[in-house]
Amino acid sequence: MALLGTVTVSHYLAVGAVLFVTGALCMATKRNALGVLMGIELVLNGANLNFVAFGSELLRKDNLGLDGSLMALFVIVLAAGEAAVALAIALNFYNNHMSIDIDQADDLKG
Amino acid sequence: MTLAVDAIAWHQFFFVMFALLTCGFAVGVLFSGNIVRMAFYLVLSLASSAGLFFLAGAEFVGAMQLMIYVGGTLVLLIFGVMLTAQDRFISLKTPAGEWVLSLIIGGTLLALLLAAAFRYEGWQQAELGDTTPTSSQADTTARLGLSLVGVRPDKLDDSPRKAGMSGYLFPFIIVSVHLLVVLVGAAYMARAKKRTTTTAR
Amino acid sequence: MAASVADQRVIEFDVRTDEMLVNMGPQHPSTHGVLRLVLRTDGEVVSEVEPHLGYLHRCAEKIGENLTPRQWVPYTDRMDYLAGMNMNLGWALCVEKLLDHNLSDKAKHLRVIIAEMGRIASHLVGMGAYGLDLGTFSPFLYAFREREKILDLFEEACGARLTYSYLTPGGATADLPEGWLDKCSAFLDQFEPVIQEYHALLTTNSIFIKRTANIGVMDAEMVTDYGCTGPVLRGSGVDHDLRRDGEEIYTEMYENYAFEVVVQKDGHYPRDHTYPPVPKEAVLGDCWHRFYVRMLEVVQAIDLVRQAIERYRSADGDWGIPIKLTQKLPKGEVYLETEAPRGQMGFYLVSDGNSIPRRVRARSSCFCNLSVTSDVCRGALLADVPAIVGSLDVVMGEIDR
Amino acid sequence: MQTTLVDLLTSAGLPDPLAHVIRALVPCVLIIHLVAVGALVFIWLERKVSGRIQDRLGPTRVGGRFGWLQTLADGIKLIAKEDITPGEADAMLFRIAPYVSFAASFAAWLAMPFAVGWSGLDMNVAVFFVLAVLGLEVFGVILAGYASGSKWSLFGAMREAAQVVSYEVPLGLCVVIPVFICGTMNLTTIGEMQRGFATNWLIFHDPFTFCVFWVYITCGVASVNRAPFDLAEAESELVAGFHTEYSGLRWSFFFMAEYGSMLLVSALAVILFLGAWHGPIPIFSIGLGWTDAGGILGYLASLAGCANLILKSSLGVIVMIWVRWTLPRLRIDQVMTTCLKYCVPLASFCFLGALAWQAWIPNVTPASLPAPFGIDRAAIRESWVTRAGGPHATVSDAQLTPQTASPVPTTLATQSVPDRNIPVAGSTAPIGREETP
Repeated sequence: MALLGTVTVSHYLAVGAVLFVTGALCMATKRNALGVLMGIELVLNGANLNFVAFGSELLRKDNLGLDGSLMALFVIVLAAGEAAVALAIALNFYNNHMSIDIDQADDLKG
Repeated sequence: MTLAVDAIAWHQFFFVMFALLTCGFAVGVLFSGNIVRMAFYLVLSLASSAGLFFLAGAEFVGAMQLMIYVGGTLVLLIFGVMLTAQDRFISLKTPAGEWVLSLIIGGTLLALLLAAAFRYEGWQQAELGDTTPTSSQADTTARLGLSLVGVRPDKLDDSPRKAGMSGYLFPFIIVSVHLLVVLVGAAYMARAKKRTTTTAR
Repeated sequence: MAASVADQRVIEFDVRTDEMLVNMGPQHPSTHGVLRLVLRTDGEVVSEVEPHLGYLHRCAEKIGENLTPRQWVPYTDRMDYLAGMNMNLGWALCVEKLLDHNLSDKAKHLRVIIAEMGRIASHLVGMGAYGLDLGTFSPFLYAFREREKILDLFEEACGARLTYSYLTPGGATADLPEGWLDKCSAFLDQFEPVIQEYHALLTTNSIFIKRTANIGVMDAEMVTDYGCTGPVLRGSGVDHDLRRDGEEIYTEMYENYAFEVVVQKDGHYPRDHTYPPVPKEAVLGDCWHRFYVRMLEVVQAIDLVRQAIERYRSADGDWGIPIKLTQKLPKGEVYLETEAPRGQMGFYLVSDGNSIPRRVRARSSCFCNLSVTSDVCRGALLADVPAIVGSLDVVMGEIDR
Repeated sequence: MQTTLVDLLTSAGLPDPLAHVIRALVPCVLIIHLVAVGALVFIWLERKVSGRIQDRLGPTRVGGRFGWLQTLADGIKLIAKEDITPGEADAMLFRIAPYVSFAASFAAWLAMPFAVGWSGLDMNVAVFFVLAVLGLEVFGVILAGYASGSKWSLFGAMREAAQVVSYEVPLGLCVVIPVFICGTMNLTTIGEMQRGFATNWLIFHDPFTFCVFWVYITCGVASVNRAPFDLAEAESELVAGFHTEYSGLRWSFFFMAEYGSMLLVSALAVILFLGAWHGPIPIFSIGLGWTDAGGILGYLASLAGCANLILKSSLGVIVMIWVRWTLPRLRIDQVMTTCLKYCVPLASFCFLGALAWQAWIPNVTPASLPAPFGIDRAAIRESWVTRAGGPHATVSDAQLTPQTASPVPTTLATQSVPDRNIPVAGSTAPIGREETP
């Protein structure tokens, strides 16, 4: 533990960065529509971690205060909404293509 | 307080534990091929990050994360099972080239972000001594609730004209309406128009 | 008909999923033995049901062609093993019809007592098991508690509790023992009020009504087309009961008994007892009505047994000496159907003059009753399948033989 | 304030980290035992009660006349049984699923108080936390259903998912009512505010809480998958539903989870509606005055309160058992209908009603109800809120929660709740309640 020193905002940011990058990679590499959705969730969660860290009174005196938590709340709620719509889209896509491989979503290709 | 000194060690211990779990399972999501396992790892990752929220003193956000985010993923999972019920062991493989490219870009991005995270000195100063994980601050929940309806108990010493006010009532209402619309829309979209499709075919 | 897939309601909240083939049985808690149903399901909606039989086939009919009629009686026990007495009776009457054997009045009344007690026991199992199908366990044990008492009585009369071989061609293997009739009436007096418990737990229970009313509806035309018999037929409002409409050799057993066929006529059931009212959700021919008919038949059977006990006491003649084991059969063929608890059980016998019949066949009521499943279950929900199959009250031993 | 366990241990010469570990392990071990032993007891009880209901005796031999040890014997049998993983199964998820269920059921207990100060984790958002974690139990079930590689299991899992996700809505609505009546999400505070005679219990607070209690019980039974809502394991339809393919110890973990959450749901009902650790007659708190006495007497009072809570929760479990052995099972669409067409509107109606009651009949809110023996509920709540921040009260608390009431914030707030003093003084006061008596 001593090697880490005190836990600071930076450490939270680092964890957030890892989540963000893994999420982004998920979005890039997964061919399953639901996998892409999960990537989005990870990205949002990484961002959330940053908000909470900046808003935390336990980590830093000069914090965002409630704004951090509030932004995180909004992100969570909107992510739930986003997931609902994305799932509906995935479902419709599956109904039409009998597959959830997003590489097949090329109907609009000229 | 001798107690507080040791408590810091615990805080670090739990932070490292939750951080490792969060990142580890996130990587698990990335490298797993099976959609249900991905969802399972995602749940664990999100739940561990809820632990990080608790550590940061955002109890309400943490509980919210557990309830909504994780609950939302649950639905993801169900859909995952439903949509792949027949060929559940078939994983959609990504070409190796794409992997390499993405990993290079991702690694660069990660390096950049980490550098940024540790660059600013101010972010690395822990100015508060007491970070005992069990120490609850005065109820953040009520203050969050008040903020959402437009009262800011933590901003009372601002300029007198705007004392205690925040701009969060309006976003809150917008988000509420937005959510309602989203739910109605999603329910409408998800309904299969089977009869029309069958007649079209 | 239950809601079919073409039904608008189903489409309305349908999310497209892939169809699944599911095996329900032969090892499944609610298929009443070893029935196997292959279900094609779309989510919870069942689009096709295909019953598969034959897991309990024991060549009973073929064996019958190597045994004398009296030797074959134990095999009839094992057909509908929940109503062995009624199976015995059917076979006995069939052989007697060939022999043109005349029974004394006393023997006839004895047979009525035994057959109706068998009907009560059988319907008790049907009722309890139906509760089990719908997910409630207690009525099952309540039913078995009373059935045990009937089995005790049977045991006293013939020594067996399940495979009685009591009623044989020519009469019965023995007379009813001393004091049996009193015990039987005491049982009936104790049993009659208990039926109210069953009505409270099942018949009038609102969840039960929700699960059974308007489910698996079969109209009169459909049941007659499929050749359904017994409570399944009467539950659809067809006024047919072999105890009244059968052949003479069978109906003369019930001559001068006060009884009315349990069937809904002009919108109501026979009102010689106080029954719970028919709920307004129930449609004639649904699972609830089939269940209800069974419950009413239990009450009616109690009445019949009471009458039979009276008559048996005062009747003259003997209790019916069985025919000799190797009695030569006259040449000819004969077919007789009787009203077993689950429907019309028919026995067919061809004799070429030997003591061993040339051909023996059985017509199973449950076989015909079961044949409706694929039609009725189409478009029903998965949970309705046990409800429908349970309301048909099939016994696989009788179907496979 | 009081000497904590950590202080005690460190004064006994243990190093600090060890003392903390022990302090953390004590509630964990206790709660694991509560869940595990609770499962043993309730399975035995279920057998006995169902036996009595069905006119038979139930277990009579193992461990004496009443078969006390029957479940233990069965547990040993289950441990000894072969642990089978089907060939078609996704082995990793299949193995892990029962533990997920059990862990969720167990973790929710961490935030449950058993008496004042007797909780694994004294959280400000305890209600929310308990509900959230309890909702995770369904994960194990879904994973089990999917990973078993059996269609019946899949059916069971899908049903469970649909059911639990739907019933969380009315359950949440029901739980919110006591929360806003008490003005806190802290279960200890909610419990403490019901101190006194049974008339103080929140179920008797107003007609709407009385109604919503029954809605809560219905939804609670549904959310822990008990008959008549046990669709996920409906044995007459789905063989055994999600645990069809399980055997041995893993199977028993599902059962421990089920009984753990049954007790949890009914303990939550007791804390939210039925006076928590307070009996109908306040013998310990007011009659003897032990509760506030501290020391060994206070400990005894807490112990009695804890026993009281567990007793009342067990009664709830017995009701669930009774219902299970009486009623037939609903169909899945009827379960959803019950939720969406009856429970949700009823809960919403009660929510609005209780809100209106709070607004228009303010004299009967817990804070100002003519309380017997001079109990001042508002003061209780305040004292608990300060205590929650208490030992560790930090600079930030002092900064962020000004102790003096500043002038009423303008516009938005006052418009939204007219005629109310906006409570900014206390750290937690919700809008719509008088701050101080």
